[in-house]
Amino acid sequence: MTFVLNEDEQMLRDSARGFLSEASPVSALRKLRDDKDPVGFSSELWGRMAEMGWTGVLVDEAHGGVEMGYSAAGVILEEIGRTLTASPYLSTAVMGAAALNLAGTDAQKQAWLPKIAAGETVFAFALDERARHNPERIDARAVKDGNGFKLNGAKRYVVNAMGADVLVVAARTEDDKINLFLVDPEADGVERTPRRTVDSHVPADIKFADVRLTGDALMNGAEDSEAAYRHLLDAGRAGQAAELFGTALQAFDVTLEYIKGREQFGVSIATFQGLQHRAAHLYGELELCQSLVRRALTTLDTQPSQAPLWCAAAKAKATQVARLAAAEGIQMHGGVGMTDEYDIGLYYKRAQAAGEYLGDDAFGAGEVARLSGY
Amino acid sequence: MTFVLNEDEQMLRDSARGFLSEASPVSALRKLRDDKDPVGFSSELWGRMAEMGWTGVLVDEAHGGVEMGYSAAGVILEEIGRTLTASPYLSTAVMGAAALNLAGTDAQKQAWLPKIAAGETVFAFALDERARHNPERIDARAVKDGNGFKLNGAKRYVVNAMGADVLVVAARTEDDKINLFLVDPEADGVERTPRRTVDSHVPADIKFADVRLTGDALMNGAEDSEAAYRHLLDAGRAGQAAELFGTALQAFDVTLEYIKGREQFGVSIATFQGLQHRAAHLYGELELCQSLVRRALTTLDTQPSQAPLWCAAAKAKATQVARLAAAEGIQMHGGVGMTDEYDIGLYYKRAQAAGEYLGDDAFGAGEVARLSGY
Amino acid sequence: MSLDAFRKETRAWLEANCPESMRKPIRSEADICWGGKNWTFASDDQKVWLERMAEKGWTVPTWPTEYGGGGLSKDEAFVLKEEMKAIGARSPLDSFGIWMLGPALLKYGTHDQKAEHLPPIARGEIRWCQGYSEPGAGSDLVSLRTKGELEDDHYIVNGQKVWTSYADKSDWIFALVRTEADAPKYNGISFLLIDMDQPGVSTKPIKLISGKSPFCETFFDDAKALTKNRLGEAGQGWEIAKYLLSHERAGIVSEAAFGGLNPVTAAHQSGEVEEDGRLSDPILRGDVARLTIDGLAFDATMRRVKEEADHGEGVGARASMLKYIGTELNKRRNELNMSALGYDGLLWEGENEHDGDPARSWLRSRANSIEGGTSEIQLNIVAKRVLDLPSA
Amino acid sequence: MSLDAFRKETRAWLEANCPESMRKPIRSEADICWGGKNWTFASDDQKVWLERMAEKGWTVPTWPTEYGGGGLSKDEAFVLKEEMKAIGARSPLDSFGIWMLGPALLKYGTHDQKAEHLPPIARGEIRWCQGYSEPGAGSDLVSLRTKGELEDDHYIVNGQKVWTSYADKSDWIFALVRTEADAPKYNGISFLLIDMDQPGVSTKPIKLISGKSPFCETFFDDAKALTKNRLGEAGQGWEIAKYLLSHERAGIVSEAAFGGLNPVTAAHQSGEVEEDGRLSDPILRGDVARLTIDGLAFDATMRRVKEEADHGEGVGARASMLKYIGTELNKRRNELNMSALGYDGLLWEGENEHDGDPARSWLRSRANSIEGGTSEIQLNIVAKRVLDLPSA
Repeated sequence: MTFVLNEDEQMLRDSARGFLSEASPVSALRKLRDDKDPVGFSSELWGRMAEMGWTGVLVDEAHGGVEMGYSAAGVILEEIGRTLTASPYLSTAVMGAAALNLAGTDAQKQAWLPKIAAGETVFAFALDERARHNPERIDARAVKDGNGFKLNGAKRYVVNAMGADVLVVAARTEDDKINLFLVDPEADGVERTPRRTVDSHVPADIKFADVRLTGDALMNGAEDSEAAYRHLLDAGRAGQAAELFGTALQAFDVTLEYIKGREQFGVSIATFQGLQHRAAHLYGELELCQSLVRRALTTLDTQPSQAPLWCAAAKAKATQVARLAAAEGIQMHGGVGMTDEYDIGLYYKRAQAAGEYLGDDAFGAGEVARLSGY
Repeated sequence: MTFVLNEDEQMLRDSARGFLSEASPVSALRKLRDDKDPVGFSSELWGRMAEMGWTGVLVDEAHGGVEMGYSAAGVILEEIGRTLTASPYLSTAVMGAAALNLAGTDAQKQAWLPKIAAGETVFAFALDERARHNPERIDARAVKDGNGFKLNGAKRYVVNAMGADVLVVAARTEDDKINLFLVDPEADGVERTPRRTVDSHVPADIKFADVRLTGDALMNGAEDSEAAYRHLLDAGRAGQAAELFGTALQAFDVTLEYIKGREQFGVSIATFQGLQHRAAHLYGELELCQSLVRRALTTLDTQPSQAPLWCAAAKAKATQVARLAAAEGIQMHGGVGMTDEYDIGLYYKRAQAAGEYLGDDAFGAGEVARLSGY
Repeated sequence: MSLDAFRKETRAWLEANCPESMRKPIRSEADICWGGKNWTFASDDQKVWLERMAEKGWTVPTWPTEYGGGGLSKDEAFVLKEEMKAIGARSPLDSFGIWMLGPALLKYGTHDQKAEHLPPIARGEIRWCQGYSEPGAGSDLVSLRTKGELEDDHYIVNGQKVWTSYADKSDWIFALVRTEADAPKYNGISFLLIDMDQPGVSTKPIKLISGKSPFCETFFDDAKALTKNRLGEAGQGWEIAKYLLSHERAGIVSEAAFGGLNPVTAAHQSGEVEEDGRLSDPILRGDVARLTIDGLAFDATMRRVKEEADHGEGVGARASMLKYIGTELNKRRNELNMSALGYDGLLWEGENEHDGDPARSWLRSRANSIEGGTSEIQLNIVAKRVLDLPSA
Repeated sequence: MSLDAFRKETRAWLEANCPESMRKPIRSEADICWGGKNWTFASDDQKVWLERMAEKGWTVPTWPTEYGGGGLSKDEAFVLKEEMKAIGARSPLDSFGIWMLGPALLKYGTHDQKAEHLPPIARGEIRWCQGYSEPGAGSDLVSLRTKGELEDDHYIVNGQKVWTSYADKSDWIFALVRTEADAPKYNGISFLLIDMDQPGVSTKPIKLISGKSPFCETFFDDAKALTKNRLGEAGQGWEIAKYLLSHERAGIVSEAAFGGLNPVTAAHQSGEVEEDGRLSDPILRGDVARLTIDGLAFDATMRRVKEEADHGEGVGARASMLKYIGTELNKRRNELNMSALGYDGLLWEGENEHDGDPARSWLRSRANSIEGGTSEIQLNIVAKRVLDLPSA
């Protein structure tokens, strides 16, 4: 099925919603923020996610996973987005597994897929080098060095880097092709600078100075390493879009709840046609967003060759809708929407950060035009 | 004064509004349309405009004009836009006079400015060659030929061409520079094909095949012919923007009138907050548009070097606002807005055509970015 | 019979009975068969194709056989549709009788009414039009003024309807008429079937900003409507109309959403593209890209809603959301078509038959958000029925 | 004295009396002088500058001299402004007392009230804050619950105010209090001046999504307000508040419209431009270009309205239009700033003092369309008062 969840996915959604609303409500993010948590997410929660079996959705059974596919991963990410849960789920269970499945050697799969399925490791992706996502502008270089490589470069906005066991780094090899490398964040020459961002996450900027890598650091299990790299980005976009859709939905629900209860000049503001029309319009935008997100995820599962267009479109739409839903949420809340006491502002902040990651709506529109041949 | 009309301009506006509402109400355009008028405008009305002294606003007194400037021309064009008056005012009294003032030789000024002031001639501009306005993509060529030139090229959307006494043609000379030429539409090798357009005007496509021109056809009164050509376009944009603003204003007024009188489910639809907010938003857009149009016109009069940015911005904004005002007008009218019986549809059609001429909102935005250095 | 067996049989029958020329794509309005007393077939094949299909009841596959239908199950009807599509077979008959009156008759009609009116619809012998709106009433059917006075076995109908599509070509009209003068607004309206072949009924075409249109004004001047041709109870008209409006909505959306010119094709037609296919205007390109995204999203949403329906999840008031999005999107698409065509798009009348088509389509699209319930009304419905927001 | 003579004199005086350091541009909040009992001057120059200007009454140039003002004409005040601008002289004193309470006192106050309260404002000795909004009331001042009970020569005030800017740093508060329990909603409110230096008044800062803010909650617990400190008649508070809101609006707009980061500068900061200066993302470039156009349009509109005002055309309800456009525009500008900054813009806390400023400004801008009357309220005002559309 393309859009409707199958029974397993429905059960997964219900359990995910139940678990996260209890184990990591929005207050959990507030605590990480106020404690200035150095990593930005809870390892304890990560462990419990593994116990729920979520970390293995993209890992095949041979490597200890349940292999439910991107559609199921999206179900979990949507609930993560609803609760603003900070976790390495996207970077590890989705992008980590995807990278290994797409470009990993058998040895690398052996080494890491079981750990991912078991929630025993955290992956972080060192991809972008510019202020805005740009998958072609990669200057990081890995030059042959004996049997291994020497890595140099500077990366931006590496999500979950401060809590990562493995860095997956995009760098150009001598043939100028972009390849992915598995790098130990503790290795000599790796310098991580944490950046506390507006959404209370802690991505890092990372400098790689003459970092020595052994030969097996190169992920060369794919026929075409750049195709694998791009497909990885598609998977990341679809996953991030699913999370953004959850964020948008919850921002909308919270706001509807609020205006239904709010009175002004003695009448419920929910009766004002001006607000009603905007809310109805927003509902339509959310429906459009949901369709694109589902389509992108199931396309990754069933027609990967079609994924680029749908993933770019889904990420662009999810970015635009999540930001709109949260912005309208603040406006409809009025003054209290501006206070840190209410959650709606946190949704607005997260929509901005998650929207930027792997390309915002402008980037996505450009991709859609390019992929459509105009 | 930059924005406020001076006394002369106020008197001019009042007399223009009075005259046009009587001499060429919207029904006049309907008649031209239904009669399939071959020229698309009324020469008789053109003569009366001259009697009112409108045709000389950009002609100095030495050549029989009143030299009131672009600001005054804009006042007249705004009223022309309100009544959807079809006339050669923009192409002759504004662009024609501007071209002569900017690039005309003394002899050319002597020959044509008095005729323009007297309303005894009609100018049409053969500029664009592509489907969308593009002032750089000029392939028409005028090559030296004895003491004169031989002109070849194909032009699109030459407004008022079927009623024109003079064609001003933009063509490249041997030095590859764009120059303006005065061409007799009846000359051998000139082939005009009328195009009845959606706004019931009759622009023409024109082919120039080995058209022989005498040396004095070249408008070489300017130091820099291309600068003159571009400044002419700025003047045209400001004028067209002023007309569009008038069209937008009238579409808005007509619509407000209508919804105030219209009842649905027993209540005036003008009480619906949904419509009220859209109308109020539109009012704001009209205010913004007015400011840009006035600024563009007075800048042409007082700081021509600043004109390019303001004229591009004004044309872009006027295009967007006029189309929005008419589209909202149709929607707020409901079913009757779709009938030919009501005028609002004619405003929507005119906004599209006038919006396209010399660059729509997308073109203008590109210009603004370029002129702003980004 | 199993579905597969049915499919085989159907395929064979279509292969044997669908004339070659009826397997060619529709080129123009003229290729559509509307039927009716005054219908002149575009070709013998069109006539033959209608007769053969009508004989099997496949002009209205799911209607009961006793009323001229095919008596097919939902699944069988779907198979028939697929098989027709497979060979590109045209629809043998389109009409408001099939789309709108039929469903209403099946739901609200008596046996006698069904027996009298459904078969002629199925055979394309009677063409119907719809008479709801009135001047100054718009979507507000409550303030209808066309009234019918009971006189022994019939109503005397007086008043005027507007936006009655193809009324000038129709044989009968189903109309909302105020029959219960003193009943509260919503309960005073009845649903009457009126024979237009009588002196008391006349029509006048309406000219639109997009040019000629199928719409007419229809006038009732002491027109007669037999009480036995009143559908449902006296005063039940409003309920029946609401039931039908949802059908109409679906129609407009699919029309709005699919097919037709798009800005990229338009730009290629007008030459506004670079060698590499890029749109020449970079800013227009951005606007088109965002349209493409919403187009993909809407297309996906239509499929999702259908998939959900197949899984028993009703569309309900979300139909209003689809109608709103689809029509607004279609307007935007037409606006960008015009921008991509530039001066070419402004052409209204020229040498060629299809000159001005883009402009007409662009203007016609403005009606999408008005007909079948305005966008404002759709938003009201979504706010109240989907989002459960309170009324003022 | 002729304007030219006044200009000469003013120029000379400023040259002689404005300290060098007071001619440098404002670098941060700390450079602004708010005055008040607890004010600690950022520098001696700041103190000297205030004293010298206050002595001439030029902290409030147009106020009457008898109340500590400069007694200047509108034109003279404009000249003073120009001359200060010419040498980059900072404003010697900013305060709500000057912007808001002052105008209200001048319009509605008795001689005694003016004599008591205006001079300390002009000299920067007393700092005022505004107490209008209440929890759950928002822009709806009618449903205020803070009440004052008359007791011989004073009111006993109980209740809570919210969004009281700088209440924690202020000496007095001007507040709307419901004093006429049984009067109809609008007529039951009085405008009271309350000394905050008493046990019955306490404040608590509010944390915003953009971080620390000047906003506070202010609590009245049997606080005392002398009746002689009631501005206007009992029950006239609503009228006075409306008069002041227009002043507040103007303030927010100018803040929203001018200065601050723009997307092009932002793109240069984040390196998202090509060699030729073009924004790297062509679609973002289009969005920025449309912002530029509306920015030029709004800037021109502000000048036009001023020019019209100089020609005696009142702004009136169009102030609501300006407030709506200016604040929506500022939100859009901040959104595009964030897009142009990309990942850089997401930084919240870093090594440098100004890290996170763009994000804070972006978040703060969301309040523009809420404070001083929401955008929705401005649109209502425009619809009714400018477009003359009927109320439901």
